[in-house]
Amino acid sequence: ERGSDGEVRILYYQAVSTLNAYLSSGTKDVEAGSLVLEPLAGFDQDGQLFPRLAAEIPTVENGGVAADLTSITWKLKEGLVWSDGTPVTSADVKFTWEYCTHPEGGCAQGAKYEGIASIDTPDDLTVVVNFEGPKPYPYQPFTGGTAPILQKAQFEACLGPAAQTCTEQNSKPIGTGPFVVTDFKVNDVVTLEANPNYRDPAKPAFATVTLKGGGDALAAASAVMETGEFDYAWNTQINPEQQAQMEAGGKGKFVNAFGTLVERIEINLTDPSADLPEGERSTVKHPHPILSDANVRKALSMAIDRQTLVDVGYGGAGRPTCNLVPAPAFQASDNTGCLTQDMEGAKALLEGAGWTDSDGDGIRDKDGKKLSLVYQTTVNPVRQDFQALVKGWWNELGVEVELKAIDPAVFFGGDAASPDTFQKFYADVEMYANNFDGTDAEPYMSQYLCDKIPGPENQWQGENINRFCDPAYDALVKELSTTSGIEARGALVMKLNDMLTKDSNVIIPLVDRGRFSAQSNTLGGFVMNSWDTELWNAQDWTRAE
Amino acid sequence: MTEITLQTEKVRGPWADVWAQFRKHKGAMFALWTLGTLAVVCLLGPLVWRIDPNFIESDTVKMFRMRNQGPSLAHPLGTDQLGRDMLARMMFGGRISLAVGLVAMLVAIFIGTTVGVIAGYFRRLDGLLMRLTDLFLALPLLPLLLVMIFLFRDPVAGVLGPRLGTFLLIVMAIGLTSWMQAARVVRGEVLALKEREFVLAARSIGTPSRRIITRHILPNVLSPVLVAATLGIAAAIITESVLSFLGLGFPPDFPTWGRLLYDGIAEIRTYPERVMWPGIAISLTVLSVNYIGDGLRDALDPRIRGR
Amino acid sequence: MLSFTIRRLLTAIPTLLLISLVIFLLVDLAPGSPLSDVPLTVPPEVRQKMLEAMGADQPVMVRYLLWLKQFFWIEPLYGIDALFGTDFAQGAQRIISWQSKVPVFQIIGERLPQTLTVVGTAYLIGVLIALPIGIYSAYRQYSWFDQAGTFFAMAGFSVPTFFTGNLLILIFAVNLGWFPTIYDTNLEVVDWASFKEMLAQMALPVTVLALFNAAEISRYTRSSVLENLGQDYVRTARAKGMGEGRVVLKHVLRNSLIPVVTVVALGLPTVFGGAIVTEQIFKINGIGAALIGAINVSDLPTVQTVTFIFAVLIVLFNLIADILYGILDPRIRYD
Amino acid sequence: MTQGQPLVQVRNLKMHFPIYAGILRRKVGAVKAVDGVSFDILTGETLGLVGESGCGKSTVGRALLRLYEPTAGSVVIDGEDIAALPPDALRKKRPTMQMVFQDPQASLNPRMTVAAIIGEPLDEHTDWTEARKSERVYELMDQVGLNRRFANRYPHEFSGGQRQRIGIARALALNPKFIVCDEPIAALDVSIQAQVVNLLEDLQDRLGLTYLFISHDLSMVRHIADRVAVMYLGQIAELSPRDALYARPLHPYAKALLSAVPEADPALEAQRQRIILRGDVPSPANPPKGCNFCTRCPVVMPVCRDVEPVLTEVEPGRFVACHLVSPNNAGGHASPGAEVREHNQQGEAK
Amino acid sequence: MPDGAEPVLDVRGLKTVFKTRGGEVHAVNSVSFHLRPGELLGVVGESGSGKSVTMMSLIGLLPSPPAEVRAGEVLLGGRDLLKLSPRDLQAVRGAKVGFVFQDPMTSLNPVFTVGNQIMEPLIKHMGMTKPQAEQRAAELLALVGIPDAKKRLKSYPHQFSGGMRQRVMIAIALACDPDVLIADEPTTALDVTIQAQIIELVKDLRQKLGMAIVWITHDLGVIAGIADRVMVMYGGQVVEQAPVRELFTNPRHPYTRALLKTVPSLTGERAARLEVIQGQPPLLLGAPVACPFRARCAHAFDRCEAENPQRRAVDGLPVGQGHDVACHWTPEAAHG
Ligand SMILES: Nc1ncnc2c1ncn2[C@@H]1O[C@H](COP(=O)(O)OP(=O)(O)OP(=O)(O)O)[C@@H](O)[C@H]1O
Ligand SMILES: Nc1ncnc2c1ncn2[C@@H]1O[C@H](COP(=O)(O)OP(=O)(O)OP(=O)(O)O)[C@@H](O)[C@H]1O
Ligand SMILES: [Mg+2]
Ligand SMILES: [Mg+2]
Repeated sequence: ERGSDGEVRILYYQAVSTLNAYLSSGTKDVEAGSLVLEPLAGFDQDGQLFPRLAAEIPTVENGGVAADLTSITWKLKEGLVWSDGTPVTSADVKFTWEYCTHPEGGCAQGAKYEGIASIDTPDDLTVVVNFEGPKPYPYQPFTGGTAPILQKAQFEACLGPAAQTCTEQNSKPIGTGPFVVTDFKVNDVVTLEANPNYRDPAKPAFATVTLKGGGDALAAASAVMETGEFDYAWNTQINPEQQAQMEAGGKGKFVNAFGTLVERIEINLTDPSADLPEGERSTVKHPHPILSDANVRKALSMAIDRQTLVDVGYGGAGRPTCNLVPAPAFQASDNTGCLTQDMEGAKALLEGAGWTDSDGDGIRDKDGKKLSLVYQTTVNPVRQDFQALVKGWWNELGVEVELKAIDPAVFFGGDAASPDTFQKFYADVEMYANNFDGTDAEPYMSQYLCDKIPGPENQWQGENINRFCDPAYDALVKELSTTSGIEARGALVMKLNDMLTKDSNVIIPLVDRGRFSAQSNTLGGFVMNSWDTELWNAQDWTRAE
Repeated sequence: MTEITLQTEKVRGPWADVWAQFRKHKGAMFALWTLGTLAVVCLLGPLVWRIDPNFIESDTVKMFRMRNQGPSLAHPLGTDQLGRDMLARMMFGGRISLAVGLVAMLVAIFIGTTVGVIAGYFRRLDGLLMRLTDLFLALPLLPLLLVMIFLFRDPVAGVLGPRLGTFLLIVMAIGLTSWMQAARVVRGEVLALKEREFVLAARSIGTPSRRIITRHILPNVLSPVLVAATLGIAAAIITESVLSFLGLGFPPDFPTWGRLLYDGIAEIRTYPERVMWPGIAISLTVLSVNYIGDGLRDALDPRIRGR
Repeated sequence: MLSFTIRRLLTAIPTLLLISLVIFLLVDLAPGSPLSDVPLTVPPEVRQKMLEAMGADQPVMVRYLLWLKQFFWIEPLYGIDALFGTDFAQGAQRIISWQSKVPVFQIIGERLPQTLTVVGTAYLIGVLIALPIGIYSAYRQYSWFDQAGTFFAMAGFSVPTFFTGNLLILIFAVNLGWFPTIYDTNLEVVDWASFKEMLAQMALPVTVLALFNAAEISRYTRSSVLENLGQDYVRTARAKGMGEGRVVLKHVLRNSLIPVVTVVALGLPTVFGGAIVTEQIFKINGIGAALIGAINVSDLPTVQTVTFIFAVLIVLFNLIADILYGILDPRIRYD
Repeated sequence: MTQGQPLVQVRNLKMHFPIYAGILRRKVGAVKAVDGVSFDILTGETLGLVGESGCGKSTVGRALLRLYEPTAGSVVIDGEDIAALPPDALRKKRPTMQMVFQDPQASLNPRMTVAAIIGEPLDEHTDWTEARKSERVYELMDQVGLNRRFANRYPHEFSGGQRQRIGIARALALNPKFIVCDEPIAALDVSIQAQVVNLLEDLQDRLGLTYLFISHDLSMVRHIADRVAVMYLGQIAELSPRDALYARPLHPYAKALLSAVPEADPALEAQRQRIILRGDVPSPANPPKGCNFCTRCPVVMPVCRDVEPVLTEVEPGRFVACHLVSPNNAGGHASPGAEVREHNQQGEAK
Repeated sequence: MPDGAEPVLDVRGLKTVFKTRGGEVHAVNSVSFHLRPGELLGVVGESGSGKSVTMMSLIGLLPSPPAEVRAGEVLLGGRDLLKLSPRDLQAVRGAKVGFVFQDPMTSLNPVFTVGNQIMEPLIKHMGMTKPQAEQRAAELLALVGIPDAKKRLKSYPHQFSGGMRQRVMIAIALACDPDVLIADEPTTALDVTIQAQIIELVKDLRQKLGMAIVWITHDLGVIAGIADRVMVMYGGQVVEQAPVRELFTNPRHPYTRALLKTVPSLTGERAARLEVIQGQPPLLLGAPVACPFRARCAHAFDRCEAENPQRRAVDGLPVGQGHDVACHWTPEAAHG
């Protein structure tokens, strides 16, 4: 029964800044927003699309998707109302598109709405999305927690530049979700109450939600698992020993779900040497003197014991992987060759490739070039442990390693003036994690196209940070963009994945990092989801005794 | 009195008196011993205890067996989460932390004393320099450090190499952001000293300003400066540890005490001793330095020493 | 005194303008971008659009002048409007946080209560325990009480708060479960129970901060009392036949408090500025936490505004300390 | 030893310390510490300068050596106007004129050894070798009666009288002609005062020094000075030869001052009629109109409150600034400087 | 002078030592003296001779540690002050014994009004109410010659000149009509003209109030003008004691003689050279076994080295009543 279970307390150690997912795509903001705002369709725990505001998922089979793949038609559920009681209409959906694609709005989810030519609203419940060309995967717009529907009436005045200053709207959006915001303290705490107009009269079971922010992962885990102050804590990534210790307390459990987030070592194929003039460092002009050798890359990968990394750093939150795209199953390659460390093999490989320790200083060299690498990542205890371990293995292999740890705000900041961004890649190898939104890997794989290489001419804004460039790869991506059908697309993604990892070792995947959160034993109905927001089924949560 | 008595008494430097007085301060002497022992252990210990602080068993099975050990003969302070020897790490970290403390303090004291003396001695520059001091007091520390590190890390590292470069940078950063207190104290002291008759006497002799400063002013601001200096070492060690806490310190494989402490805090539930070692080391150092400062203040005060 | 105050305020204006410019340049120059917490899944074109929408791509001088206008003109107008229900501001653009798109002054308004209650209480308690300790240590110089006081004060100084804070949490919150580990901003004191809850959640951070402050202030008090105990007027008071209590608590204390009060006044800006580390450890979302959060995501308007307010407070409290000095010490008369 | 020639000629010396106030820190007035003082000091003589605390004695002494920048007036020492010399020339001139300070503790740097203190002028003005310098230092120590063994000690290890000897040795280091002694004995114990005064006299005899001896101890001034100037509130009230002044002071202030000095003789004390001055010295920032002594003068006349008396020679060698005393005080005063000069021609030889 | 009257204050064999790092400083060594009603006893001696310490020992004003009163009796109105409890002693201070210190600039509390400071002992010792005390304070201020007394009660010490502050100090000391007023160098820090004012004031007050006064100074001139009897101290001991004229005309102790000669005079012959006392005052470390002045004494002989001289009468009166001296040497012996 709605509101019968009192208060549920949620802890996001990164506090919520805004509830409008279009203005900040920080995961915490998107997740918090998803308690209020809903898309047409969401992803369930298996990555399957399911209707939220839509009546059903349009497909080619049911006629929802045009045969030529150039349009998709969504039908809204009947009788849907906003939390203020007004009906949800197709105009709201169309407005949402206009809102996010306004050139001055600074919408963070612009990518979701790319390639849309127009949107028709033949009636109040029908939305027809017309694409500029055939879209083999037409489910990008309006799906998942990152693309919720806004109420036109509320946001009408917030188009374009005004979007940034619509404080009231951004912090208290009117939505269709199970809860409505009652109070919002920026970067601190959001309080919500059950939406009186929620479409299922029996839900949600909780009357109020307190969504608190602040602290760190350890404190967050502790607040659920040890002190029981909270029912659920997001992203409680702590070290395995502490995981075990906290779980032994018996107040709660850790829940995980694996998606596409992969911790990897990226190899720089260009020369980052500081001796090069500024503007030529780490550009395609100068291939990397050592890492251009595929044998070296392979040996580096072989020397790593991925299981150890998982055991040391992630425990239940990770598993070793050799793939860039580890899931969902239909597109995950089945490489397992890298999972066992092969130090001797790696040594032999280098030996064979001519990298020998000719001067007896323990460091291999070839043609006067020492096998010496700068290895950078962000400041993060787990990554520093990884750095230390990998450094140990590579030293054993005869590779000299210099470590660097960079403030994440700088590393991921993308400031073209800073030498420390991951795009500039002024290092030989760097380690971080990345994933993609939803289940469609096409945009993700497109990152490694030749024309996405960052460099001074594009203010270092490309996503192909390895500076990988293979015409065969480009051709395959092109093929993907015109292929429809899950199986066929999955096969192509696997091929692309293998080209980057197994075949060339340009990317050395290390750990498939799941989502890892803490759930109190008294919270019922919680289902972990790695494809959408973790609060995706908050309407189903209950108080369990 | 006409006979030339070449038999002058054994020349006692000014420091002999200071030392004599200092020795009477039990707390300070004890602190000096403690700090000395810490420093010697950190400096010379690695020559005896020859385990690489960053050594990790590359054989993973062995590595797992080595992890998180408690104190034992093989590892008197135990090992960390990767099986690295804590004693080696503490000694290595101590070198850096102590060096950072010392050098950063020198930088801060140098700047602070210079600014304070100039502001106090030359009326004209007083307003300007004191506003500068206000400015630095008001500046947010963190962006300042970030900017410094961003602007200068690569050029400095280019000249001095990454390790020395980072060291210099951190030391400069801490020094540049912590001189203000010393400047204020020194200025106040100089303002008073300037009016003392022996300064007037020097002027009546014709001693130029720069020599009045070096000969008469500086030696007499020595005791507040030294006290500020001892406090400065403590502050610098703590600031370095906060920098580590915020991820702005040394490269990740540089186990400074601050970093060890920070890393240890994450493990405080499972392995409390890991946070104890660096915590104790830092506190002992700071405490000793404070007591030494106290002793120095007494020892340098001629009124006390005269007795 | 009035003319002294006015003169000091007038000279403060150029200083503050300069400080604001330096802070602005500094914050702007610092590496990092407001988009660092945007997931890597967001493509570069979109990022560029987001920057434009924030105005972050404007030249730095343009942004500085805009900020000056907003800070010194528009925000006060909003302040007046809020107080008197007028509409002078007419919807002019306020200083908006890049990260949360919320007016920075609203954020400050939300943060201030926590900071003031926790840090303020801690400061108050620190002062209240420091004074008697300092006085008694000085009165019984070199007694065991004095030695112990010295030791604890120095120990208080020497242990970083992030160490003590975490230790206290582990012992008292996690193991003993006496106190919550996470500060509840929404808790309002309406009855006895909520008051107790409030006390419970303030206990640990206040303890950590109060001890730290007390360590410092007790040292000042001690040395100040010591100095005054040796003064001639103390002997006069004794010669008049005044009891020891009166000698110390009236004659000595009043004189000793003069420097202490000014030190306390100079420390007050830190109350408003929050205690960054302590706030982080105890998950108190106060001003300090807001600042560090804003710095981490390069939220320039927030960083700039908060640090500048802090600078204003420092300058202001410097002045207040001077004036207090003049009030407390009849010998000092400005002008 | 030439005597009778003025070594120091001070003309209309003024030293005003500005007072700032108000929002803009404008100058609103001045402490007229010295307000138009003229006198000469003959080669080889000792001029005593007496007066109450705050009357400007030290300021005169310091302005004379240009340790303060005088507001107006000239100070000619040995033929050169000190008040107008550029810094370099002034520095070169410094060896001829030196100073001995009031507080021997405060005027010695506590962190320098005796040798370093005495040797400092040598470091500044000579390029002698270390050996020669230390020889000179020992010589000076002998001269002022300090044991050579003390050379490496610090000031705090000495008694007050010994400290003052160190200060005197420092002043003597460069063979000065003229020494300003600013209350050199005020901080010393009675039994030690005599030692220092004797030393000063001996040195004068041996080295032909000229002293300006500032003191408020009138009996000591009587002992050491040849002529005495009595100052009141920044101005000279009376300037007379010693014996004449002590026998018969002319200015009412000088009379009061002398009568206030207690005598170590109970019989005398029992009969003495003290002139007790009422009230305190007015602030030099705000001196009274007319004669500056009019507020405390026991024999004040109406004219004193309006007209400022001028220092006039009323008897041979005796200069007084008082309406009561000056015979023709109705006006038309000659400039005091001129009169002082006149006097100097008849200056008494020692 | 009522010669036979009971002394108001009788000090016998007072010994005070300071415990320092260097050893025990015997600052006051067997000092005895008495004070008759209305009498003014002058105490002279060079700096460090123990004048202040003696007086402060009387009413327990010395900080302890390091000071310790070892022996002696201080009889005031029949009670031994040294045996009183701290509370009882407080009731004596300010009420029975008034104190005026050397430096008027620092002896008043700068942050309280003058009135407040005068009223304090009145309220404490006389049990006055505030208005009563205020009334009395104004009277006292007027008594010590401060014009416009009522208004000046509200002034702070820094608003007074040195002379006025010393008057305030005297007013405080006189507040409760003490039997004994101890003035520790009350004019040393003042100018001669102001000193003359204060001396006149004290003479005047003595006439009016008739209390007994101890006046410490090292200015023999001041003593000559106001004292009835003089006590000369050296090295923590009383070396000579006599009625004032007797002392100045017939000094017996070599130190007193030297002291009188070092002072130049305003009148009379101007000596070509001043007499000096060579040497340093004694350090007073350890209990004295020899004459403290022997090292500087022109007449010292073996006995001075071996034995600390006792005070002996010169004129036949008992020691302390007439003229007595602590010296082995006699001028007559030298001449004879
Ligand atoms: N640097 C200065 N600034 C302002 N006023 C000053 C300064 N130096 C001296 N005065 C004032 O000038 C007046 C004369 O001072 P000076 O020191 O010359 O007196 P003095 O006769 O030497 O007194 P004392 O006997 O106390 O040494 C005093 O009122 C003093 O306050
Ligand atoms: N707190 C102390 N500790 C050690 N010795 C002390 C202390 N106070 C005084 N004395 C010593 O006691 C002796 C007598 O000092 P006292 O102050 O009585 O001298 P005084 O005659 O009053 O001299 P002055 O004329 O300078 O006031 C001195 O030798 C002094 O060194
Ligand atoms: Mg003077
Ligand atoms: Mg004394």
